[in-house]
Amino acid sequence: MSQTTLVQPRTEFLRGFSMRDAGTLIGLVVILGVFGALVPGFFAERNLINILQQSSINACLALGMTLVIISGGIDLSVGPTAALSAVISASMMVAGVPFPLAIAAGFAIGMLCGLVNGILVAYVGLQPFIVTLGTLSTYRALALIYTGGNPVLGLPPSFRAIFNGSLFGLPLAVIIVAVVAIIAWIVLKKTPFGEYLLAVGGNEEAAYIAGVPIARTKIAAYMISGLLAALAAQILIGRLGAAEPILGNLWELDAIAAAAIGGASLMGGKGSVIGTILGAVILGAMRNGLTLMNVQSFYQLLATGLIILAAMLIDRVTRGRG
Amino acid sequence: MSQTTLVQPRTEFLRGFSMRDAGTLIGLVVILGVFGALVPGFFAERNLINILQQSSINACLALGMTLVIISGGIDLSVGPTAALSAVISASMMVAGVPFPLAIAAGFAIGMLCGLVNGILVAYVGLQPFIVTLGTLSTYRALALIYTGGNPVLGLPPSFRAIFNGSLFGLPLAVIIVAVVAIIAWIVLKKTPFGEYLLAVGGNEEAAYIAGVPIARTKIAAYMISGLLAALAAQILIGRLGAAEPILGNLWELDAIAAAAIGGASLMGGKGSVIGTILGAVILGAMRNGLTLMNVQSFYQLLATGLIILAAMLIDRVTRGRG
Amino acid sequence: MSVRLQFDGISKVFPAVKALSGVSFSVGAGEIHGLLGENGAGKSTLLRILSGVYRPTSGSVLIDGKAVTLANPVAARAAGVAMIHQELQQVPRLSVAQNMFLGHPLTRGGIFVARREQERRAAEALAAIDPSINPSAPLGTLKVAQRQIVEIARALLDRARIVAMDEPTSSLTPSEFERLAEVVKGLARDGVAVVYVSHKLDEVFGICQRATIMRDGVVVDSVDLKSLSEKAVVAMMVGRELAQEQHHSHATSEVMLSVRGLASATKVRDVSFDLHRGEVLGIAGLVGSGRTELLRLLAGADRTTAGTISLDGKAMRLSSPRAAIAAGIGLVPEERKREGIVPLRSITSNMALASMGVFAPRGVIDHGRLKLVAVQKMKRVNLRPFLLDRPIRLFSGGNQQKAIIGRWLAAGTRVLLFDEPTRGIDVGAKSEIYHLIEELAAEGHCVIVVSSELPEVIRLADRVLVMRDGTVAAELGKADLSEQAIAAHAIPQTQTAAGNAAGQDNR
Amino acid sequence: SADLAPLNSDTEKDRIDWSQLDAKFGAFPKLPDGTKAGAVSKTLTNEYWRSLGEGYKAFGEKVKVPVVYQAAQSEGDQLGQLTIAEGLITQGYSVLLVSPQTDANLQPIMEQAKAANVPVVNVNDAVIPQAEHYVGNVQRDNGVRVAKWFIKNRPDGGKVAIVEGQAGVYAAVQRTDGFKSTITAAGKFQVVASVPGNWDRQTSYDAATNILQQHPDLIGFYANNDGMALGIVEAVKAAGLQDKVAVFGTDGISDAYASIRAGELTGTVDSFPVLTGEVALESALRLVAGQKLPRVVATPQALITKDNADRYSGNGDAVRKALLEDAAAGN
Ligand SMILES: Nc1ncnc2c1ncn2[C@@H]1O[C@H](COP(=O)(O)OP(=O)(O)OP(=O)(O)O)[C@@H](O)[C@H]1O
Ligand SMILES: Nc1ncnc2c1ncn2[C@@H]1O[C@H](COP(=O)(O)OP(=O)(O)OP(=O)(O)O)[C@@H](O)[C@H]1O
Ligand SMILES: [Mg+2]
Ligand SMILES: [Mg+2]
Repeated sequence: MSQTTLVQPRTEFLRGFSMRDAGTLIGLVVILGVFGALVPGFFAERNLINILQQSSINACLALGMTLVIISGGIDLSVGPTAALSAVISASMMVAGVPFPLAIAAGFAIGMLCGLVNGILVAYVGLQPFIVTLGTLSTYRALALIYTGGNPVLGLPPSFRAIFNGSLFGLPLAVIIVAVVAIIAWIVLKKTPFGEYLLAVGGNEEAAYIAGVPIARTKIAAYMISGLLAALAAQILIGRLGAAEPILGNLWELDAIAAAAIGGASLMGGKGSVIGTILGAVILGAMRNGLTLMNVQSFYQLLATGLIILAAMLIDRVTRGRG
Repeated sequence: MSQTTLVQPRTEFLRGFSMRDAGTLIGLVVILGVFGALVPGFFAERNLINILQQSSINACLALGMTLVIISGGIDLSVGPTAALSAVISASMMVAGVPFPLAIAAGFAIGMLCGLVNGILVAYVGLQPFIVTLGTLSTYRALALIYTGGNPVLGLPPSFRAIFNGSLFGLPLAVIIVAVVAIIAWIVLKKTPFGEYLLAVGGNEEAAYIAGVPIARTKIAAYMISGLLAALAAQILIGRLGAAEPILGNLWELDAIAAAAIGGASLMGGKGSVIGTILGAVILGAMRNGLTLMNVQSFYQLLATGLIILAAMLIDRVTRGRG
Repeated sequence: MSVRLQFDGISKVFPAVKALSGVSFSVGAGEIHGLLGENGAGKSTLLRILSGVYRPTSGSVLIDGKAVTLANPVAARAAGVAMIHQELQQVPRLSVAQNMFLGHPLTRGGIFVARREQERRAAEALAAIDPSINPSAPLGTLKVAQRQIVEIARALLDRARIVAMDEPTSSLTPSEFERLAEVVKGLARDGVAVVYVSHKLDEVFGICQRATIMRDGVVVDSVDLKSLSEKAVVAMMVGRELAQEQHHSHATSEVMLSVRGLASATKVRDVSFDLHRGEVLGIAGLVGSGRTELLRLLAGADRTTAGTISLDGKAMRLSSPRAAIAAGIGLVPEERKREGIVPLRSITSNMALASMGVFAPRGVIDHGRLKLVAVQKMKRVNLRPFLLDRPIRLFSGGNQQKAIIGRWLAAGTRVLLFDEPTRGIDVGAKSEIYHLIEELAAEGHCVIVVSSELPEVIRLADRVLVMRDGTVAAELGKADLSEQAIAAHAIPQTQTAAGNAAGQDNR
Repeated sequence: SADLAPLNSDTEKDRIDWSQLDAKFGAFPKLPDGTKAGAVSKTLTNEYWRSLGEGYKAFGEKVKVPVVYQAAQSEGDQLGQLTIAEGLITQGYSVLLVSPQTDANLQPIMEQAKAANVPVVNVNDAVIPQAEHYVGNVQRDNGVRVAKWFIKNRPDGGKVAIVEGQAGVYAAVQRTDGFKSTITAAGKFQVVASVPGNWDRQTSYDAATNILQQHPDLIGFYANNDGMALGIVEAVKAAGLQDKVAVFGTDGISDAYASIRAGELTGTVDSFPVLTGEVALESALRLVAGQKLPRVVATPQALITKDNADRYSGNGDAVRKALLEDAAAGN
């Protein structure tokens, strides 16, 4: 028994990093290799940090998206959720509310948006895709109406300093998202809630019969997604110094792409935190590399499409059928 | 024997119009009722024809989307498929190719785009969402590169006449889409392919054992979706007199919304042609009504979101659980 | 013996179907109570009410004399009810232990799942039936029989006052049943009330003292099994006397299907045999001996790596089920829910799926003809209730199976492959299926029946192949056929403990 | 009018400057009774289009003509905008002002309006080829003006970069081309990057960060609109290069002015949307009154920097006056 305990951590760690994640990692390595060969300075420390920083917002959203996808749902409303949370918390700051309070309010808004999604999915029983398509418009409209369409400017420098700072040479945003990723990994792998998510998405009827609180599990997933959208929004407005009601346009597609590249199945019951992070970095590295190569915009669009397909293909090939 | 045969057609017809469709119909009636009460002239014949005409393109796409969704997939690439098909067939016409040939080429492009999606889904085994997310960018980029980003102008009037004409007071576009809908209904209800679609989406493994050609069925669904996107493109460029590479932006969301409002399940195995048409008309009537009421665009966006949710809710309530 | 569980006037109405009406009976503490009835009699529905999955339309459940409200599965568990469901209710991606503790995990500090403690307790619970199952393996990698054992062990974990078992042994072998029987008797000794549903009457007679017999949603009678014969019980279940079953051979000497040196990538190796027109070939063997995989090869569902298959003397390449069906081979699969039915579609659609082309000679389905054929085939298999347009998922397992058999009748299949054809099927339907198989043979079809129930193999087969470890260990003609002979060839000689034959195949 | 050549608003010869309207066509004419104007623009999510609407409303109030102003739900919602425009025609407005999403998406309006005898004025950015009337500025000139600033103020030349709007959109293409061709023609300057920013602040921020990292010696950015330029400003600040890199935007939204005054954004090319709205409605109503205006009415634009920002802000009349002075001076 004590022997088992000693051996456990290593196997546990390996269990956390699955075959599937290895496929995603290979995809990332290939893409990094290609850009490294084509773009001088791509591997410069400064640029690698850039890539991480630019991936951090998408990674943050994609983590929430991963949990929702595992539960068998999808959250198309992350962008507007982020926008609504951003404009409300920004306008509170501008009105002089201490920024920790304003941030907390932003998080609360994010969770509230998630709660509405979750209730419509879990209690009313509507399809996640269409619920969040509806709230996608609704939350965006609320953000626009609240601000009259104008960006909220003049965020306090003290607030901006948090999200723009660095620690040990790494941007704070990256560190925050890394911490979120570790928490998400622990939640998924180590807590009952993580099991519930996998069970609800994997076989809802079996989960119900086993006594898993289906509705609460789903709602929690959407609320976490909303919360992480709100966090992503704080990072972004800290960086840009302005909160726009149109912020977060098409974020959902990037987040879903990261989760899917990382191995999440849109049929539910399957997904990996590590994979998702790798997926987000793949997308970030791609954007970064294409910009550094000064690829013309039409060809950038082409490359974006092809790289998403290539990442999935590499993964498919390295992993084999199944 | 003869009796059964005689009775068949009527029960068959009723079977075609299911309980689920009745729910969607009630949703439509409620929305029409509300707008009719609020907007003078909403029920004018001219306006009702407008609604049909304005719904026709989305209905056309949504029919293809319905088949793909039934097969357990999704097609996010319909807009760019339409754009690619439009610019190529338009530039052929402008170059003097007889327009029936150019239209046929456009259809072929649409089917080719669908074929690529289908092969990646059915043979390579990638997730439909992510495949068509990748081709969404890819096809759009190809359309932009092909035209250099410029619209193709100067379509022959003879071509435009087809799609702009009227028959019995109904716009030809509406009639074309109605015919497509009837064909789709027959395909889904009356042909082996329809049964195959429902079986593949309903239980792929069982369908495989029962000898259903899984890959061919899926590929055919994507090809039909591509073909109908190409048809929608022809209708649109006929109306607009120009083909733009950025045509069809966000079409996929409207098409999915129409199919979902009409009862298609994004889990596959379920969907209705009649429901989808009603769903498209609900969305069309909503746009039309909001415009006639001069609702400001932020509030239109709000209403769009809320009406999508309301349509699903009405349907849910009238239909009960399940 | 005090009354532990009492059903009092339970009725359950589904849209368009009255599944139960006024069901009342009681089970004592320490009693193992059989619940018998044909497919669709309402057994599962009753137990699902007991376990909180369904709410009764009227009536009440009393536990230790007190009426309880079983609003959901959690409430039922709190009231001391544990249940083994007929359809495996599991999450394939979670581990065995995680599945067993799903919904009420053991935690460390209330926050983290205590994985190792769960696995230890799971191993304890599994040990009584199949110690070879690894509690940390993903459940999806287990075979059906092992998954069923996990389901049983899960119910044992709960230390419940009432254990409801809905066909717990449908995938198990007799030796596994023996171990289960010990466990169940142990529960009874501890004062647990057990409700035991099975279509295997020998099992019921083996462990139950009393039984309640249901038909069409009503209780026919609660009887003492000591004082009744199997035949009498069957008569009460089906409402008529069943004729004594006799084997009839229709085998000819004409070789129809010829298999030589067949092998697959995973399990099957060097399988050769001939199948004659009108013959029923039985395949016996232990769980995991490769029978299912052999049938899947013949049905074109998996790839062969070596060997030839010829039909009517013509060599064939079975590249897909479609090709096999075109050649006249059809498979009634082992896992009905996963590989057999399209749940949302009607009986008619499910039946016609393999022969859609036939019903659509000009591209459009001739619904008139389809309906006639469906009526005819479903009458032949005796579908109940006879509602051809109803989604198949709303039918009982036995009736779903009949629709799948009807699928091959409609497709004019000449070689029928049955994998565990009567799993979960009532005695009445079972005998109907036996007759069907014989009729098919008489009509010149040939049939392969894989079954873990030796009486079934002996009853049906003209000849039996015994498989062991992926290959044919013995061929037994009718004369040599006995349960002992089959067992002797099926169990690897080197192996001492037969129980280990189902050894964990963890990839 | 089928023989009308496809319009290129930047080069059309049949044009008049907005400042000449009174001079050439006299004071504002009397309108038929019941005149009402309908307008549809791209989206209200961008301040530019809201300001244009304010211009419509201001002029409408001045001459007592009711104006209905609608916009599509989002940028790029082509069919939604068409639906709105068709609705306006059925409702019997005397004149229609349209700012189409793309060059083609409001095409059917031209025919329907013709049938209903309603004049249509194409107001700014996307250009309907068959448009008989266009009011707006010269898109290409936006880029040209910024390029000229660099040529004048950075005589040593250097590396510059462009952040473009949505791929394939007319305004983005013209602005980029104007800047690029003018600045390259001057020699000395190198356009080291021209990448898509998709009208999006975040995308532009990331793109600018990457470009600066690769070219720390960059001397300036030109962005196709102000939102993107403001994102770039933040990236430049984060890289600590605010003293070395000049950043220009386009449109002249209020945030851009604020940023210019704060010394962060170097400049923007203001195309005066409120005034453009006023001029557009004035031109439209002159058409209703039966005047025959040239095909294009050119509206003003000006390069705004910290030095002249005050001159072009303030209330509408002051700006109008300043711009009329500019026009008189031939700017
Ligand atoms: N969810 C449901 N909706 C409608 N009808 C149902 C539903 N579940 C069961 N039924 C019907 O209720 C009846 C009883 O079914 P039940 O599953 O309880 O039978 P059973 O005795 O367990 O049969 P089997 O031996 O085949 O398991 C059947 O006619 C079945 O079709
Ligand atoms: N853990 C596993 N991992 C992968 N494949 C497995 C596993 N268990 C079973 N299989 C596959 O499924 C097949 C199980 O059926 P098989 O033919 O071996 O047994 P069988 O004799 O039909 O017994 P059963 O009664 O369990 O069906 C195996 O051949 C194997 O290919
Ligand atoms: Mg049952
Ligand atoms: Mg088997």
